[in-house]
Amino acid sequence: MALNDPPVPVIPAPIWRNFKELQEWEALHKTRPEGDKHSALFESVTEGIHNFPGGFVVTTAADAFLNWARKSSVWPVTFGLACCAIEMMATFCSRFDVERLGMVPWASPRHSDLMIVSGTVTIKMAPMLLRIYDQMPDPKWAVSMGSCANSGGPFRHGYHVVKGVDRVIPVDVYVPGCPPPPESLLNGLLLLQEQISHFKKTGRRAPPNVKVD
Amino acid sequence: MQGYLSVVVYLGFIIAFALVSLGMAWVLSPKRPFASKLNTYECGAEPIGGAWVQFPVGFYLVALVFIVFDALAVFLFPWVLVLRTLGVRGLVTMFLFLAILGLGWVYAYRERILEWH
Amino acid sequence: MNAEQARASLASTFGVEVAAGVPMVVTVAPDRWEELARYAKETVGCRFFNFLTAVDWKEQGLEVVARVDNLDDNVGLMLKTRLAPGVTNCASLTPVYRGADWMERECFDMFGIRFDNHPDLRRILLEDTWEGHPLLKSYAVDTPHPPYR
Amino acid sequence: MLDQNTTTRVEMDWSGPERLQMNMGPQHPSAHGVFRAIVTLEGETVVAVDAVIGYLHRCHEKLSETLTYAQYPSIASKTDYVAAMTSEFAYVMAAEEIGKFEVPKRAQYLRVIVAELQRIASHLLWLGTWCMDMGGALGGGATIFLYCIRERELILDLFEALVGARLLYGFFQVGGTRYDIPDGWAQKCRETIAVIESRVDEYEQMLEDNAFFLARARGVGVVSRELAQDVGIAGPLLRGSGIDYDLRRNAPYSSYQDFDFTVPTEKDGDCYARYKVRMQEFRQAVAIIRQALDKLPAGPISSRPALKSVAQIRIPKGEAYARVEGPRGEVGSYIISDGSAKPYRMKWRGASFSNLAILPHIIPGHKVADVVAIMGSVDPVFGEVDR
Repeated sequence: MALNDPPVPVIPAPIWRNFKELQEWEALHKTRPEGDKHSALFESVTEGIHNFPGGFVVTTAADAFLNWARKSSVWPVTFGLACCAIEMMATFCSRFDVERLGMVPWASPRHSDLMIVSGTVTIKMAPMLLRIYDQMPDPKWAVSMGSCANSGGPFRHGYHVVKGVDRVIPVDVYVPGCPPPPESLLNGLLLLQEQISHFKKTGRRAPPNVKVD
Repeated sequence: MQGYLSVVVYLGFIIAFALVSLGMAWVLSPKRPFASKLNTYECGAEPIGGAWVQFPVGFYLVALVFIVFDALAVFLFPWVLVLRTLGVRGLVTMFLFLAILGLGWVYAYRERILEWH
Repeated sequence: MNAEQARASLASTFGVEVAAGVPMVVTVAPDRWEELARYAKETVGCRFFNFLTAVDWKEQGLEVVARVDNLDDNVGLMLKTRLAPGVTNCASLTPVYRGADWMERECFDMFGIRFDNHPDLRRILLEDTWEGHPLLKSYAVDTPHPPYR
Repeated sequence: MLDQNTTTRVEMDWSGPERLQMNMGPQHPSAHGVFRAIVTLEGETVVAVDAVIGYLHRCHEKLSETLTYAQYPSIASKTDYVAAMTSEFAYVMAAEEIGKFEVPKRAQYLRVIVAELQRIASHLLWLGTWCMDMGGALGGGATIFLYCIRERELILDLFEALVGARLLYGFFQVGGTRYDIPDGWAQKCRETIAVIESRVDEYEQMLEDNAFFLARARGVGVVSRELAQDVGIAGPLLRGSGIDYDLRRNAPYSSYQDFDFTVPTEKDGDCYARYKVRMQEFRQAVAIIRQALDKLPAGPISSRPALKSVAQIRIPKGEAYARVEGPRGEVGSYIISDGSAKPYRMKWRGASFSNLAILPHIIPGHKVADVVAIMGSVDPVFGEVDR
């Protein structure tokens, strides 16, 4: 092999060794019920409104108001894993202030709506991350910050690294970069607010908006 | 009896505000209860060890001292408002009350219950 | 004890040639490993425990490397011992240096070297249910680990 | 008081009030990253600490066997991501030591400037997070944190002008450095360190006569001289316990001998002593940078041709252990090369790994609130602990 061409790392391609593993992974994600259930009172009221002519105007107006409230006070849980956590701290501080967007960095998942996964998710950390994401009240969102969280990043071929956080939790916005400078994290958070404003009352994720580049 | 009508109306507003805000939050928020979500939060790890543990008595004593001086505050606020009408007699009785609680404080200080060895 | 005396005394007691370099490398048989460490700490005065690690030489067996320093006289000792091929246990340095505790747990975690009379030898970096020792040359870098593919 | 050096898994049977076992787990405001301490409490007093690490184990040493000498330095900066420059420094110096590459004088001076700037930035982050741990995010603690991050931004601007990246750089390369300082950078650097020096006095004046800070820091987490050397802690922790040892002076590398600076040491080895040592190190770093900027020689910045291909750097067979005085202590890289373009084995001596190993020895006997103060004064970075 010529001196100059880069050495091809001899790493076996990740393949599903057998079908059982795939099912195991599916089962892992099945423990959470898919859509969320509003109280019966709320369902009956909205159904009743829809019977009237122009009833949808009321519910969409209510949606717009609720989304405006949710969008302008998304509290991120301080969940720093690795290098991106230092950049996340810089974003939380006074120069690139996120509090202008209404985001108060909060320590406990019980009071927060957004989890910024900043850093490499390892196999030992994944169940902890899943438990913290589960313990956040609904409606909640997840931003995957940095290439380690997006796809395993520079450590993708490590044996102990989960190849991207979306194998553990559903992610709404991916912020590229290693580490992403605070400006691009702020851009990601603004995209998230854009996505929240299309949030439907039934709690399902908004379909990706073609207009947003 | 006439004066109490405003108090009742004010009480009604307080209760209404509490019920409406909590009710709206409960009605509008999507609910997705499942086991892992309702589990106790212990920094992301599986909670270990039970919470029903025999706690040292120090915590209890601190709570006692707090209640004593909290009750003192409850008496002081209305007393201050009506001090002018009560005159010197009110002043003297309140300082007598304070002296008794001061005795309690000296006892707690001598027993050194607030210093954690 | 400065570098020259240390070199002479080590060569005499352990009968092994010590090359003069910045860190003086002392290679010794596995059964005299703890004795060498105790000697380095007491007589040569290397009380600062720098690190302890292992190297997998494929078929020539594993090698345990430790580095200790004498801060006052600036003497650095690189202690080495080559385990026979296929042997995976070695004497523990925890009675001599308390810093060796975590380092040896990491060597056990990464190489599978069992340090006898170590206070509590369990995996430190990977979780206890992990099978295989990653830093051995026979362990592929990207070994899949269900369920997080 | 409990015997100071109980082993980590002490299981005393105790007829007193029952023990409460608790997780100071991976997601904790003052965990400085992903560190889980299973704390056995007796009321408020900690009886035993079992540290669980490995949540950020990113297979650095295994990956370094598949990455060549040209690729790995930028990954090396991810071990100690708060002081990225000193991590690359150690790896690159080890490779140069084996291959006997000569580093030009200007590159050595650039490396010293950049390493000292990185020390200031790392100590600023330490001071900020430590005070926030002790004061609480909404209590008084956040003021120092916001001030320190504001100063740290000044230094990150310098790095952004020099390398283009704010936190993780690929500045070092076997044989020298990859970038040279743009013109006007030296002047800007002098202004920045002048601002930093005045601000450090401001912090000291703010903290030193604050009764809560002194009560929380003095006499907490005492590390004896013997225990310090035995466990192998390094850097400000060692100097806080009275051992006058600094790699930059005892084993000078990369022309540190050209600068004169004093090594601050304190005697009593508690959190306050470590704080004093680090505050002095701010000033020493500023002094070193000024001297380096004044005496910066002209000349090439790398003794090897620019990087064209990944496998261009081949190191002959051999082994070397190079050590650098990082903000947290001695960061070392022990490389065994087999003559190919990739190291055969690369061991990373992380300063925080040994510094963290001191916790189970000094924490038993303290209150729970002191655990947070001790953790902050040890200042672990978990990329370096878990590697």
